[in-house]
Amino acid sequence: MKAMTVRFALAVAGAMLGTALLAGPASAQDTVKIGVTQPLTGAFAASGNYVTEGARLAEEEINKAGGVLGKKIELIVEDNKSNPTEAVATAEKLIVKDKVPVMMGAWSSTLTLAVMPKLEEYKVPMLVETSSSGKITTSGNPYVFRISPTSEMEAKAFTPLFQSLGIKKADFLATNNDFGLGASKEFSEAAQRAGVEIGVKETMDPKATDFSAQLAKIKASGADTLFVTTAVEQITLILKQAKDQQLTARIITTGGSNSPDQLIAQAGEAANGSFHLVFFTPWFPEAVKNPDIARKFVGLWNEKKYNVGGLTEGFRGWDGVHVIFEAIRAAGKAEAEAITKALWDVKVKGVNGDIAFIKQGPAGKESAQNVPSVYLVKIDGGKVVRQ
Amino acid sequence: MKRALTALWLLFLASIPLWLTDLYALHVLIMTGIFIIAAMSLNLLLGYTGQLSLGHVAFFGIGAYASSLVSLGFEVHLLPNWLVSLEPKPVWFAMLCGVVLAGLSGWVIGRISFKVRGAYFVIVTVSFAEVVRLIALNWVELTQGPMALNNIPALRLAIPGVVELAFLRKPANYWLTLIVAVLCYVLIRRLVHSRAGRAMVALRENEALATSVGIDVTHYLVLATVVSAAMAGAAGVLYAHYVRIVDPDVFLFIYTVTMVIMVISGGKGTQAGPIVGGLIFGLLPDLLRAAAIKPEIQWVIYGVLMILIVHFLPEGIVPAARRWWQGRVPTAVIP
Amino acid sequence: MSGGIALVVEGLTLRFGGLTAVDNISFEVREGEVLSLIGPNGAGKTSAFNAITGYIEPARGEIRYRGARLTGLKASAIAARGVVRTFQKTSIFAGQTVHDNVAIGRHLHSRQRTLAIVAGLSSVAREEAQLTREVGDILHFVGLTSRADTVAASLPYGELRLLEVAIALAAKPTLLLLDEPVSGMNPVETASFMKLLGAIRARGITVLLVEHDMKMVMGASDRIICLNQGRIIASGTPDHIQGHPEVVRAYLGSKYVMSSPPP
Amino acid sequence: MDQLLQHALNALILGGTYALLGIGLTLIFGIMRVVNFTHGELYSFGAYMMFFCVMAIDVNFFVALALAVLAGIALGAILEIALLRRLKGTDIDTTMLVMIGAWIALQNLEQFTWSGVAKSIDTPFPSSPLVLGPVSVSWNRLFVFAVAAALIAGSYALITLTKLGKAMRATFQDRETALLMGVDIDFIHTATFALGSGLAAAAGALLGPVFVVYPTMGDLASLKAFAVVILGGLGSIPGATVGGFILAFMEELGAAYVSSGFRDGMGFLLIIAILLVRPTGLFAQKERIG
Repeated sequence: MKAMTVRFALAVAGAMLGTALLAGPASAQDTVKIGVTQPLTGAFAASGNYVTEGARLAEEEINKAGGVLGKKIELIVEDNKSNPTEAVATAEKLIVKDKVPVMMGAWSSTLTLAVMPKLEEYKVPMLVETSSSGKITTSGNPYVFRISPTSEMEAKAFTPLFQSLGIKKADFLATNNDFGLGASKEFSEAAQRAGVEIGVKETMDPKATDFSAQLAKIKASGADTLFVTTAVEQITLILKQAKDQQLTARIITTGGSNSPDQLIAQAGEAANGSFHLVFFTPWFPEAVKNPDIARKFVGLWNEKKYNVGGLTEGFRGWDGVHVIFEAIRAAGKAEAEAITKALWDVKVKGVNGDIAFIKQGPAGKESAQNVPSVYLVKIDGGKVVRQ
Repeated sequence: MKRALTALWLLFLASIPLWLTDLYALHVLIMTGIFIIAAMSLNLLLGYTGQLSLGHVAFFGIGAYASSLVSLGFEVHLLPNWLVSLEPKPVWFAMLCGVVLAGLSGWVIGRISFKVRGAYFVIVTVSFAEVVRLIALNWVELTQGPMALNNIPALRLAIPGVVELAFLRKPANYWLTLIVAVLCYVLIRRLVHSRAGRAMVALRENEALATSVGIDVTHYLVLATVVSAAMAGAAGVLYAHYVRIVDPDVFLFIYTVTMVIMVISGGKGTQAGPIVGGLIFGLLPDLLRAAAIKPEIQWVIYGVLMILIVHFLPEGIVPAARRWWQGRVPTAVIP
Repeated sequence: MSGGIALVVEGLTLRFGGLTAVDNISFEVREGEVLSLIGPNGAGKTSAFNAITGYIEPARGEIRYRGARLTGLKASAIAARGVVRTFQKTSIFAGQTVHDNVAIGRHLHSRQRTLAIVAGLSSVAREEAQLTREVGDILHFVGLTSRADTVAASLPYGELRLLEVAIALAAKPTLLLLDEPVSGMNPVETASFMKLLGAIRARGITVLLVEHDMKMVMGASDRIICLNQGRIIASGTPDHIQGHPEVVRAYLGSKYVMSSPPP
Repeated sequence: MDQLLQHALNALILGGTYALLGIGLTLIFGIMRVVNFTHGELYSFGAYMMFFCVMAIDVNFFVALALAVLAGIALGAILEIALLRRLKGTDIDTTMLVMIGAWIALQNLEQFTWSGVAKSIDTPFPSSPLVLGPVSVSWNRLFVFAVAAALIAGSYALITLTKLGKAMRATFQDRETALLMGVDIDFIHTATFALGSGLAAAAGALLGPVFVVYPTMGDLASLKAFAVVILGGLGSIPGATVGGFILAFMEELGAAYVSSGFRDGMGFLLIIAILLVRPTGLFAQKERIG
């Protein structure tokens, strides 16, 4: 027993030593680090990878032009595995171990909400590039800077279309998280205000692949329009399965994670006739506010032979890194506090439009929200057309 | 001599936050400690009673969710007109609730599932964990579903007007985890060196014979499950108030597997086994990450190691090392 | 109590699927005696054992021990009433030491409560110390003292069978059921086992024995009951059974029937 | 009514694939006493083989299907020979742990090879569905159902009619006696595991094009297969077939009329309920103790 304890102590001491080594020597600060947490694997993997590719393009472009503060910028990308607890772990790692002064992430609303307490704990700002839940900017976290629209903004932008599209009765199918449930709530309220009858509101697990039960139920409700909010993988399957079940209702997807190009490629004919709310229209860059920047971004994207379907996601990574870059330049130093302050005053010409922040949330602890542009497109004959 | 060594050893463990300045390494140690507690609890079932429970993570998750919900408060419609609500309670009380509720669910599961053995028992326990995960995922009103429970408060202990301790920083959380781990270790040690522990081992080795000398099978299996579930719950409680976010993925099968690997590799049915296994498989992911190995490959290494251990070290590291040591230094072994 | 009725088996019937293994048998075991159940393979001896000790549920019939019903009780509860058995196939706690094997057998006779164990009360430690002494006594009684720290699985066969008896004795039985305790033993081992049986008996423990070794049965039993195909075909003293034609026919096999005179 | 009909049709089609998954698992358990945690990995392996053949090297859809099944059979045989053969005779827990290790390794190898991004597979089927009055079903799913039914019938014929099947059944009934009768147990085990794996790969190759292919797709498939097997009783092919359809109907109707969120939970609730009432499943032929 005695000898046991000794051996055991030795074993543990060895393991401890390993941990100590793991800390490693502190690397010299020869770059300006930007922490990125994105879902590179799991349910939202496709979108997370596109956003990361967009961000990498921006990194390359900025460094070619000389970087910032005389140093190159360096993206440190961590995979949050589409899971909120992992998202927290990546934030912890980026802030504590890599000592990044600013972050970008974390793609979905759930992931972003999970990370937010860490931002407050360590006083590090995060640029939120994709999430749409209202809670993110209304919960009183002064380290949140969001460039994507809230579901509420989207629903408001959509309101006039209820009448012009002739919507009488609407069903809702949303993924079971902040993103989906938030959009489902905002759009159904907007629809009600516009005098549209509400049919069924169905949800699905973010990992589900078979929606036949939900679709059969939706078909039975007899509505003329179905609002779908989820990531592009599930939209693809929903379009295909809706066609299999001869669902005649018009399908409109919200949330901007819908990549019409990918839908055309993967859902084929089933994608025809569907409508999509997007925040960037690479098919007709002239339609956006800053067509030059949009063309440049599309050019660089195609140069890398990245998937064309990823453009509508990738632009967020690009815009996000550019906003952060401007803030670091304005702050004059790579420190969290200075960057937080500088972010409030940045004005950036982005792919989505002109980016600047307004205050949202409880007084004294406001979060920053950009007012982005929203576009509705339709897929017709295997092509994206302006609406 | 032995006492002095143990004290020295504990002192060393307790001193780590004082000299380890790398907060990330401390974070890894805390998470490892939490998983070691879970592995020790699984070992009580798997190692001592011989029941392979592959739903152990359910108790971990129930502890985490219960404690989080009691400390955050909730409002739930059980029926359309029947609203049940709970005001936020102090964290220490929530933690106790978490442990007790995990223990209670252990009692229920023990009662139900010991009707079946072998493959059926394994599948019942897997199913139980999966059902609990689906409840956590879909009972959005209570658990926030996939949105996760956020902003879980950290433990605060206060004697009003005298002293207040807030477990916000890593060293405090490390010590808390260490204290709970030592408590669990002592508890298991007492249990296995007693009448109850002998009864559990007897059931593992020869159930019919154990019954013939008057050992009540169900009683001791349920006792082991309750204690084991409560300890796993305690690990979950520590996790919830340290990480301060809980989502339905805490119920994922892979966490049960991690605990099983820790127990099997270290040596099931030995007290040091889950600790050695827990340290190896708790620290390994970060050592591999530091070596810039992709996460997928880390997991491949995990899986292959597991196969190799079962093939070549079926009893685990601790018993094998003990035998090796006995072969070398025959005088040092018998107390 | 010597001489009174200890165990009563009344109308015991056991069925497995469509097969009736034991068919309406009744017998009694008296306090302090050694009663043997004999009969050819498949006669239902071990099944009767299993029913008495609660391992299988009888289809019909009742079993009483010292006036209390055993039928319907769990096996562990039957052991708690002093009725303890051994197994036909060697049955030990293989991975534990000989000492620990016997300590497990002592289960019913320590009073540690779970809460006391968890709280680490000193009464628990005292009891553990006493337990070690008691285990030593039992090992001495069966002659395994020198093997106390050996892992049970590595014992030679004869000692394994002694260990089984030691485990059962640790449970302080008042009625001990031995299922073929000397099968596989050599004559020397069997002889010493018979001595042990005498010593057990001297402690006032009633013994119900199932055995094939006729020398052992005839030498050790007060009374014998012979079963065939689930029914009692004869009972009485060893002398009575030895010459009983039914027994000779059923048990000893056809070659004895051929040479024996017609009934 | 129309809605109910559509649900029933959906469940029928789904049930075929569940049964296919369950049969492979139940064979392996019944004959080898191995709780096969790699079953779901063979399922996703089949799907990825399909993706690789059709999308990467441009093989004909139907040829690819056959190739995927053959690859599954081969992988199953390799796993059995490399991992299980030397563990024969050890307890059920040990083999289970080895299978869990293999499951983790295989799944992450897949993730490493193909990345976590979901893949879709083109099919040669017409994109407009087959319409039967008020209900409709895609040609692809109909094809899946037909092939699944054929494979189930084929497996049943193999077990009941062929010499190999007889040897398998003998091993299932009583391993020792089978050994005495001159059955090559090693070969039977390899054949069983390969066959079970081939069926899982077939299910994956069939469903991959219907849904999408991603590395963790096997986990849910594994759990469903367990549910099916428990429902039908470990070791029973007719049991697994019926179990597959029961599970599919429970899920579809549960999702439609109770809550779509608990769709995947139905199976587990059913498992627990059934084990409480009838611990050996609905159709168990025989359960050995131990």
